[in-house]
Amino acid sequence: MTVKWIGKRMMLGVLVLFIVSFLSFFIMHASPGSSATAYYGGNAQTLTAAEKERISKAFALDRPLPVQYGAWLKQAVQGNLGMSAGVGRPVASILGERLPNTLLLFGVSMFFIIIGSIWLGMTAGMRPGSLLDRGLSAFSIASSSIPAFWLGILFIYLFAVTLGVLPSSGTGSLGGDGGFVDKMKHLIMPASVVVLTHVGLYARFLQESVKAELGSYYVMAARANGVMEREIRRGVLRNAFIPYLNYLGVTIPSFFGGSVIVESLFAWSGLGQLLVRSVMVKDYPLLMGGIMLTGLIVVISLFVIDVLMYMLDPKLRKGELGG
Amino acid sequence: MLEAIGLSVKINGIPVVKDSSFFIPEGKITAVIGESGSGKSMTVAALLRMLPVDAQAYGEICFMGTDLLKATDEEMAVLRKRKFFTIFQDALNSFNPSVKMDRQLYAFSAGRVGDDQDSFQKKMKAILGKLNLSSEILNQYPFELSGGMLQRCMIACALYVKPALLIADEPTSALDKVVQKEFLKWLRLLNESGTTVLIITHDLDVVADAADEMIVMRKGEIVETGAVADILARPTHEYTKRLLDSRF
Amino acid sequence: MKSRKRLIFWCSLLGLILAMTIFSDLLATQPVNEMDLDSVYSPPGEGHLLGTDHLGRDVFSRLVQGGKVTLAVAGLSVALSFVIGVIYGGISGYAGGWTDSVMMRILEALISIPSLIFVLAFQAVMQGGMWGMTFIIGVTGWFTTARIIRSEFIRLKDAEYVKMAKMFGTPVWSILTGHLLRNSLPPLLVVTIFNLAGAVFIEVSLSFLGIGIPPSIPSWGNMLYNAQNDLLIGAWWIGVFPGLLIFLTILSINFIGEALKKSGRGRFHA
Amino acid sequence: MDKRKIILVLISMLLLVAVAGCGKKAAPAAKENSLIYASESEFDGLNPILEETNVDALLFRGLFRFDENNEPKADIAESFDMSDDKLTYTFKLREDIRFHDGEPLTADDVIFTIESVLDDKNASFLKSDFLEVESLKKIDDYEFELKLKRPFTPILDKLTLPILPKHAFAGVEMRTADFNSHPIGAGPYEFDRWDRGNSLTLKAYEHFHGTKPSIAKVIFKFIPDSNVRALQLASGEVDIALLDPVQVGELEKRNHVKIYNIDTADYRGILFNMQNDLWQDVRVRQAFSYAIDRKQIVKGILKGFGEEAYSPLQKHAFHNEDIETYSYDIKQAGKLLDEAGWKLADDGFRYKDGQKLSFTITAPASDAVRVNMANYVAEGYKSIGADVKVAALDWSAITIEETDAFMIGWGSPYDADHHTYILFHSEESSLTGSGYNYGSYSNEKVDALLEKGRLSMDEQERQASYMAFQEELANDPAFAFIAYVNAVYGIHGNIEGVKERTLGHHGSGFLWNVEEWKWNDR
Repeated sequence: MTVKWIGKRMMLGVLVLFIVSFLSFFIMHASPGSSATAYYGGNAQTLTAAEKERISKAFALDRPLPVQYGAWLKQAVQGNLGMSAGVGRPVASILGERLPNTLLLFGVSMFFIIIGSIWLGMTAGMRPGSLLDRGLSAFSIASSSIPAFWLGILFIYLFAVTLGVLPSSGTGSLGGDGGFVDKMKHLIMPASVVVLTHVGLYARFLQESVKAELGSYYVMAARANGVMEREIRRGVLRNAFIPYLNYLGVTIPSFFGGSVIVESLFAWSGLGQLLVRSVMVKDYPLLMGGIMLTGLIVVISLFVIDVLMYMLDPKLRKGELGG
Repeated sequence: MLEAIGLSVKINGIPVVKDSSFFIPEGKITAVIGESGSGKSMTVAALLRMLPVDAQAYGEICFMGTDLLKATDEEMAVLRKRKFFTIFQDALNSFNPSVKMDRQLYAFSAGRVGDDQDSFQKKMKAILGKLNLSSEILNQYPFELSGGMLQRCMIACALYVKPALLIADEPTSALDKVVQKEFLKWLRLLNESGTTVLIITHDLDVVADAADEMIVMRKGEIVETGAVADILARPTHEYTKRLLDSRF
Repeated sequence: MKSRKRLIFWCSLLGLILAMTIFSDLLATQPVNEMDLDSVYSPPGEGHLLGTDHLGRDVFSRLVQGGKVTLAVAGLSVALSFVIGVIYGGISGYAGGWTDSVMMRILEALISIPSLIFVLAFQAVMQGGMWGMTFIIGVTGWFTTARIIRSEFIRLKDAEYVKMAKMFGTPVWSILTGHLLRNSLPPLLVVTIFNLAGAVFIEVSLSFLGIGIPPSIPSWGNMLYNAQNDLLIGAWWIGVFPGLLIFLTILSINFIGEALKKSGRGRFHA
Repeated sequence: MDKRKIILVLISMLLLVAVAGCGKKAAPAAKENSLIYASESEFDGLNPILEETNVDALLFRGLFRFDENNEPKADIAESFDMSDDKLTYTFKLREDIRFHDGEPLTADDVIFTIESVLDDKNASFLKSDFLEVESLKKIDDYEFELKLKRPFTPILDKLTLPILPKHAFAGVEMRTADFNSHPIGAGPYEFDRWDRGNSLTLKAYEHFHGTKPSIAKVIFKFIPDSNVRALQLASGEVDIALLDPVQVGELEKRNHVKIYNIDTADYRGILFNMQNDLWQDVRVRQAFSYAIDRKQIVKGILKGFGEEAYSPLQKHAFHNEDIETYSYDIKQAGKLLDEAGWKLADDGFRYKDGQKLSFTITAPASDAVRVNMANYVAEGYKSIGADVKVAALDWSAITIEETDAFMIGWGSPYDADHHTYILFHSEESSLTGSGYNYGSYSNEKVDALLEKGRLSMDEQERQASYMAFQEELANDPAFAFIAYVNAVYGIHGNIEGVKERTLGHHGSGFLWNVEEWKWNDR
């Protein structure tokens, strides 16, 4: 049962990646213009004829688009995403350099969002009518209505320009040989912007699902029979957590999309910044690779969330919902 | 054992139970009958002190010397834990869907009395056996069991704790006839072991089958009270008569 | 009662912003692109209500005109995604069976891709103007709409009155629009309203990054493109006003959406 | 009202946490003896004959080197002799010079470098500088002979050419050599580390033949956004940054920043791409030159840090004041367009043969000044009935040869030949040659005058050629010159030793004597 379930989820992940690659490939190559130059673009001069020949052959550049896609797919599966047109190095190695930074920002902000929203959401949901309960939904709507980049600009102005306590941008300062503390200092602002603009949303969702659970039938039955409040809460939280996780899964893609903007604003040298840049310079191989990697990260995150839900929700485990 | 004097319940100012007085004798099975909307469920909610937030109860409900409407939350909690046991209509939803039965049954029974796991396992398995339930259900989740089985689990808990007053709100309406009969049998068994039972129903068969005393409610008012045999034989109120007629 | 009052408040705030942008031609004190290098970076005050920017353009005039662009792009793209979503979700929900499951698998996959990624892919190719942007936001924003429509259609398909209509031989077309679509409107409205907020977000974000609407067209996002620079120079008014207006717009849209969601609760299965 | 308070409290709590959390960590790091330069762009490679970067001056040295007055002075060359016919030069090299890898710098290296520049396979942008070289002959390890085809005075200027180590290219093609990312030179700083996308670190070269550098490391941090550069200068994350004029006022208020407002030969103008038929008629180009309000641009966009431009040699000794300066004249512009057949229609735009007078000015998005100029000019062109759009694109997305018009920036403080021949000579078209004539500008008279200017040995004669060249260029404009832009650098106030000189385009050359700089507190 379990193996089958995991297999099914993985298949979905593969399907997602396939659709992503298919769509973005055709979107990008539908435009007129030589796709050959798109593969080595600015490096045309530095590449030898033999190298050009090799690239052209590997990616079937002289063949019709569907064949090219097939060739690209075949290369991509083998880890060869082509050469970046702008930077002139293999796409895979550029992505590899950027990945840790993105994962760091993504991981740290996700961590604080989850911790923060669980704490806020539970506390508020468990105390209906309290100040926190009433305030949270307003805070949530307000904070999620602020464009992240605008908050970021204000932060930079406040903390970097006026107070001078934090570095304005970048991934690490120079000469400070990029130690851990230094990196964290650079991480504070982008991560806080991401956390502040998202934590309310998730907290509110949890709060509402806790409230919905508290109003449910089994809670009434348990209360009427004097079951200990602690025991009731345990059950409520567990149940409220399942839709919360689901929501997390549903919103991870847009959350990830949002971090693109934050990365660019803070010159955080991660995937998001890379994606924006490759759009500007029309570096298709790099953009394509970046999109695929982003898709992969999202797919993996969704898989992790699915597994968590699977562990938490016995109905899913017992196959009641049919997957 | 329990007496309501001039009990009224208002929801947002609109009365749903009007100035009702009734008495539940100790050691008997008393049935409250009425169609939906008659106020019977609100009456139960009032005496459990579990009214919805926008509802308000007035009057007096005396249970073993305390006025339930004036009792503190702590006193009420103690009463619910020590003296009452309540079975609700929807057995399927009376249990937390994502917690295994043994944990939940423990909370509903041994947890109230203060027994440890060992004695719970021993005693509960015995009771389940009596109720024709396999002890394997302890390792299952509520959604894996049928409504009848779950209702029997509730009875099992009641049998375990032997409460002073058992309140059953439409316990059989979701069950088919055969299971219903079975359920009422266990109810009587419980009554014989000394528990006063208050059963709320819209089904006259249930009343005739199980109850000693009955209270007929209609549109928030009590229209008739008395021994089941008396009322069934000689209904005085128009509504009761109609109720009896529709039975056949 | 209280919530009703709140709804009216947010609706009138949004209405005010809308009116301001619709009548921008009347309100604007200067042509949007009129540059006056004699008064670069003048602070809010006389002559220029909200000051001027780095080319001496009037911030207030650009703000109201820019709002028109931003809201038009957002509004039209949401209309587009509404249409696509309704068609896709409608077919999937009404057809059911095999078609439905294939379409849903695809939709599920699409939903799990950050839509910003698609916007970027499109933008790399098109780098179009206002209409291009509208198109891009529209074609990448219909996923939730489709999902809602599908679940509503599935729910309503088996409703008594639909069965009746079928029995009486009402044409499919009229069942679809008259019964199914009309009855799916409340949840659809809610999701569309949230989509609107999302579309504003995407426009301002992309334009802020410099890959959205061409800089010569004033939009709220474009006005913020230089804001970081201006803030550093001390010209706070250039960044603060458009930002504030974006915030208020999205805020009121969100509050209205929340209120509608609450009033239709139980029917909303998003 | 309650809610608002809660939100306020929540937000301020979060902010407090954020501030408290970082307050401790934000303590200033130990001051290192390094210099961080906010570089406007990253380089593709560091081979100085393939690409010009502002790192060249640090990594490499040539036979000659420009001094404070932009005059070439002997550097690696110890002495030289010139034959009477001015065709043969004999150079003696210093014998104590070693490349960063320890190998001695010999005549072989010099000859190799010049030959590489001339080798078409390498497509060096410097090729036109050495076209007059007839032959190179090694006499011994530290002496060689250079023969010219014709007398060519600027040759000493050209020999500021950075010298490459021959041994580093043994058996490899120069275009793809590893050298390009791990350069070896004989300059005051040697290559240390290149963190692609972030920074390039150079460290002091202890065996440098000139003044030993005092600052241990020079780091080029790639920050394309001028705003970020200014921010980081303000916050102390970088030590030197080229500023946009509008940023100066605010940064001057910072105590630790010293502002250098340096005169440059760096002009901005609109390049007319002659590939576009629109520009074939000279009257159209003249009209668009007239319709630029340069005074306002200098005042509003440059904030006074610059001056109006009309000639590429305006900052040069051979500067010609009597040419057409195209001072702002809408009427004249309109008249010229009328004559050229572009008639004003009812919609306020001009048409000719049913075609609208319309084109796009492309500008690099990262250069705010150019974008602002383009926007301002484009808006102003409406008044003469032209529909002009602005495309602000990333540098790497720009192919100048494919634009209608480009917001160009050029200029050289050195010999008059520098940045004129390579820009305006028809053989230097970037389409057919390796020069910088991006607009394929072609004018026989200009070609002849430029050739004469570069070959003539007589100073007077040269001056006359360049004066005439300026006049001809003004009458048949390749660019609509807009303004010379001062290089305004913000530098950390504790740096000493900065020597100002007229700088080249993009303020390049500011670091020319960096080995003499030092921190007075480190």
